[in-house]
Amino acid sequence: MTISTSLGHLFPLTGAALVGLGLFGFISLRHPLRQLLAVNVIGAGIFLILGGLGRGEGVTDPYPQALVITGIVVSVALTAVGAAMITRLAEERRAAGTASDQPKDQGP
Amino acid sequence: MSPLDLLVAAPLAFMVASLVVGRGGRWLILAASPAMLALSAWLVALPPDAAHLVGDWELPLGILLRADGVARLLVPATSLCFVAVGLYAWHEFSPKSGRETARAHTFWPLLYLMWGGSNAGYLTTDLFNLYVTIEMVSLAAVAMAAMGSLAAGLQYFLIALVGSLAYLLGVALLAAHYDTVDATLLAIHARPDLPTLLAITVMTAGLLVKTALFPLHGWLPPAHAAAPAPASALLSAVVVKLGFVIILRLWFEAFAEVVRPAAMHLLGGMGALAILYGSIQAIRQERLKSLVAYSTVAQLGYLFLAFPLISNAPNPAEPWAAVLVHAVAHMLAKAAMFLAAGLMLKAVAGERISDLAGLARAMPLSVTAFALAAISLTGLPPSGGFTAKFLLLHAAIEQGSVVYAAVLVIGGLLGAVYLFRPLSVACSGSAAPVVKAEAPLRVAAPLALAALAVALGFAGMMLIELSSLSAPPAAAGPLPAEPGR
Amino acid sequence: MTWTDLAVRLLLFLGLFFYAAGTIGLLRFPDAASRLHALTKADNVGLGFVALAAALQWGSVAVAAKIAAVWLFAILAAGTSAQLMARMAKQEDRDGS
Amino acid sequence: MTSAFELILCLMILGTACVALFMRDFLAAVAFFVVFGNLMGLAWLTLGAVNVALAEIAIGAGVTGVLLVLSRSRLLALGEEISCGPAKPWLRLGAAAACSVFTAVLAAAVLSIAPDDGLAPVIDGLMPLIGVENPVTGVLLAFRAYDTLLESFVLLGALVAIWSLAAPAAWPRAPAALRMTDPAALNVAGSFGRLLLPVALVMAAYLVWVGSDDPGGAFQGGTVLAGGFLFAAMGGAIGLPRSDNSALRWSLVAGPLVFLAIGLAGAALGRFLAYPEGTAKALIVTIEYSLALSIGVTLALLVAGPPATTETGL
Repeated sequence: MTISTSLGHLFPLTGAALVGLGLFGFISLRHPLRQLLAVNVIGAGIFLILGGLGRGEGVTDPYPQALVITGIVVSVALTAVGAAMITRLAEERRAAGTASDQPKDQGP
Repeated sequence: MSPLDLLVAAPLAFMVASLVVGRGGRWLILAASPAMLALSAWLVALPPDAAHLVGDWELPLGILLRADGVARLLVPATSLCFVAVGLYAWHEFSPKSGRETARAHTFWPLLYLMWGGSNAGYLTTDLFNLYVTIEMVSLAAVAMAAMGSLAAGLQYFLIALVGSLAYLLGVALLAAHYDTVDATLLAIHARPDLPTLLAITVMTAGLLVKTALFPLHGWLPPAHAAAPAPASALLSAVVVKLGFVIILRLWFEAFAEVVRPAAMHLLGGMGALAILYGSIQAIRQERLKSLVAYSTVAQLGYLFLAFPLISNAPNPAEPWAAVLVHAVAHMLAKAAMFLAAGLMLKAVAGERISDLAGLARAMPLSVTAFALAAISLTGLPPSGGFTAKFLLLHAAIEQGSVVYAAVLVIGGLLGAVYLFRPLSVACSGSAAPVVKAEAPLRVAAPLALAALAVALGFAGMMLIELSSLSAPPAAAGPLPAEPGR
Repeated sequence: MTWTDLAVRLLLFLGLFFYAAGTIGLLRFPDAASRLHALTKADNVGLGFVALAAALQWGSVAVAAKIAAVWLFAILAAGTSAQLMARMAKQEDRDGS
Repeated sequence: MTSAFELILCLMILGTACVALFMRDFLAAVAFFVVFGNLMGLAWLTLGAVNVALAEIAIGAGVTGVLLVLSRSRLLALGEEISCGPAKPWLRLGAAAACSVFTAVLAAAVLSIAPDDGLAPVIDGLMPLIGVENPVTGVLLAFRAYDTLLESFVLLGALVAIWSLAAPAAWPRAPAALRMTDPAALNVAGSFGRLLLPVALVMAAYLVWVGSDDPGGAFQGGTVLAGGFLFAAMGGAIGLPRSDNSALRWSLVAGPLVFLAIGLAGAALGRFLAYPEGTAKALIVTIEYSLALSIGVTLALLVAGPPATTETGL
């Protein structure tokens, strides 16, 4: 592999590293808000792989660009839902805690 | 106009309408039900090769919509589930004593979003488009699961999120590698190289998490058991099927030439373990809805047990039909079972199986619905479940797969054990508990679904014909598969 | 190298100098108020020089106007956020002591 | 020269991602996440993908960053620590090993794919048919408009999902106010918000307008609009609407509805989401403007969260 080809892969490789890093964060971090941040890092990595591999002579293929924009919007929508669930759960725990001083567990 | 577009556009239009109408949103189901059932019937009646490009933009760039056998079976079944659930939920998700709750209001747009999303998923062949539809369905599913238990909903959300990202990673690799993400084109171009294999692996893993195949099922029982009955019905019947159908598309269409038999057996083995583990867990449950949720874990196993049977079969059309009939039968039966369980538990104001004592006398119709659904789930004749399991067993014996055959038989027996228990409790005792009469619509919805699940057995030939519209070519010879007559 | 090129380089160098000064201030100053002071003031000047360089490089009045608008809003945003952060820091000091 | 810049940029991206993930103080972690997003935007600029760079900086870094900061302060107000909480050491070690192997395989897979702009010629050939110049807009609103249509419903669905989380007593009130509690701070933020909102409106309209020929478009414009709304709300210049406000409902559904209606009109004339000859540009611009409005309102409310009983601000 020559230097020039490996540099052509620089961004997608960075994306791959971000995916791995984010995945490690998702597994090893306990707080859901941090896990949500980790998921966003994974997503950014995936987009960088997709976009970086669409790089041609001078311009980047508009097709992956459009897919990435769709992906970014979907991921912010999901992040917002996750953040709302996390805060609502904390509110419920707080309300339950003041009532019974026990964390709420609804598993079977 | 074509039902391929309208089956997606109509639910989305109803979603918009329910948001604009506000308080009266629930009434829209009365218009949506006949419209969607008619569109589903139109889809089934389309000529065999019906397909078109959205906006007439050619592949590899554009998006192809197609009415294959999978869509023709699953779209009508999905519509039936949504109609029944919608009519059942009509009372439950309505303004209470003049006050409207967030839940009663948002349930309806979420229902339509899920409806449009799953139809879009069954009809498209574009893998990135499928990613968007997965998110439509997951989003609605997570919100519905959170209506029961926020903690279980959050757990489901995070797992579903990683599952969709894994799928998206695979799509990104494929898009970069082949400059297309259309399943029909990938079927021609796919090569067994590292990016392709990695893409298939991560996509399958992500979808398996969402489909909750053992041992990735951990999130399912708490989320499905805690949700309100209509939401549980949709989660267990409809939502998990989309992931399964996409895996089916990937393994038997887009990458049929790439996937190795060993991988088929891996999935089959996971399916077998899911059947055994889910059934045993279901037997051990004390709460009715947890039992039904673990039964979903077990029943999903059958869908994947079929993978090696399809790929090894001299005539794959038979196990192929079996797996699709099973998906349809499970959809109807499981939705019916959750709805009936919801009625029964509400009547006794409890959640344990032991609370049901004597209920068969007090609410015979709901217990009948539960029993009919149980007949289909255990695979007793003449139900749809029987047709499916019989075909699978036949394929397993024909191929000499003793292990799979044994799992199929044992799974049926265990299913009978765990489903017989709540029924025997309901029929026990001499005194009937006094219960409040339910609205006729709420009683009729699960009964109709369960009756349909049983009646599917009589329509076996028609279903097999339909499924053959997308059966994989026979592994043994180049001849196109004939439906198993 | 033309005179424009030289001017652009000089302006970029000046801009970077101010940015570096702001960053060093952020790292070295002892309390929130002086850190903010270093950050917002020096960085805004730095941004101004870089913006000027960019406008010169482009050599079009329309682009220069857009760049000027960007700079203006960056200054406004920096000023507002610095105010808010300073108030927050003051609040925390009061709560802490 | 260029490659040295790219190398440094990539190293900084990885470094900021590490800090954002594992920093003990969550506020600092989010700050680094925003820096990370901006560096990602720079990477997209380097790749020549200006449309994506705009979206990444505005949505990926901006909106997501605000969301995380807001969630943090709400959790802190409820007395919940956002611990770094490292899991058990063996789990950490196992995860590190597994993720390293996975990253290596992924990197190998990525290296075996040759970067190319395979579909760019195809798209260039189709662009004259729709009369807009920006190829990314062409893909988003014509060639793959179906994706974008469904995506607009994902965004709408996300807001409905957030609403469904509202406590029973809170429906259908407004979300918890974003306005600052400190009067002096409110004054500062308010004057900036009042200035920014009209500018954001103009800016959003401009971004959508140029989006047909140059980088920009509905998503970028909508996000700028959302930013304007949010800042004005923090400064108390505007209040947050109740969820049953009918003007709000209409502005939420406007984009998806117009998109769907134009798609169905195409179906009536021939094909779903096909634009009749000569009308493509006008229809695309119509869709983009209505989408930008809906995206702006939806994003702002996604950040604001579910309807709440409390009136407390930040």
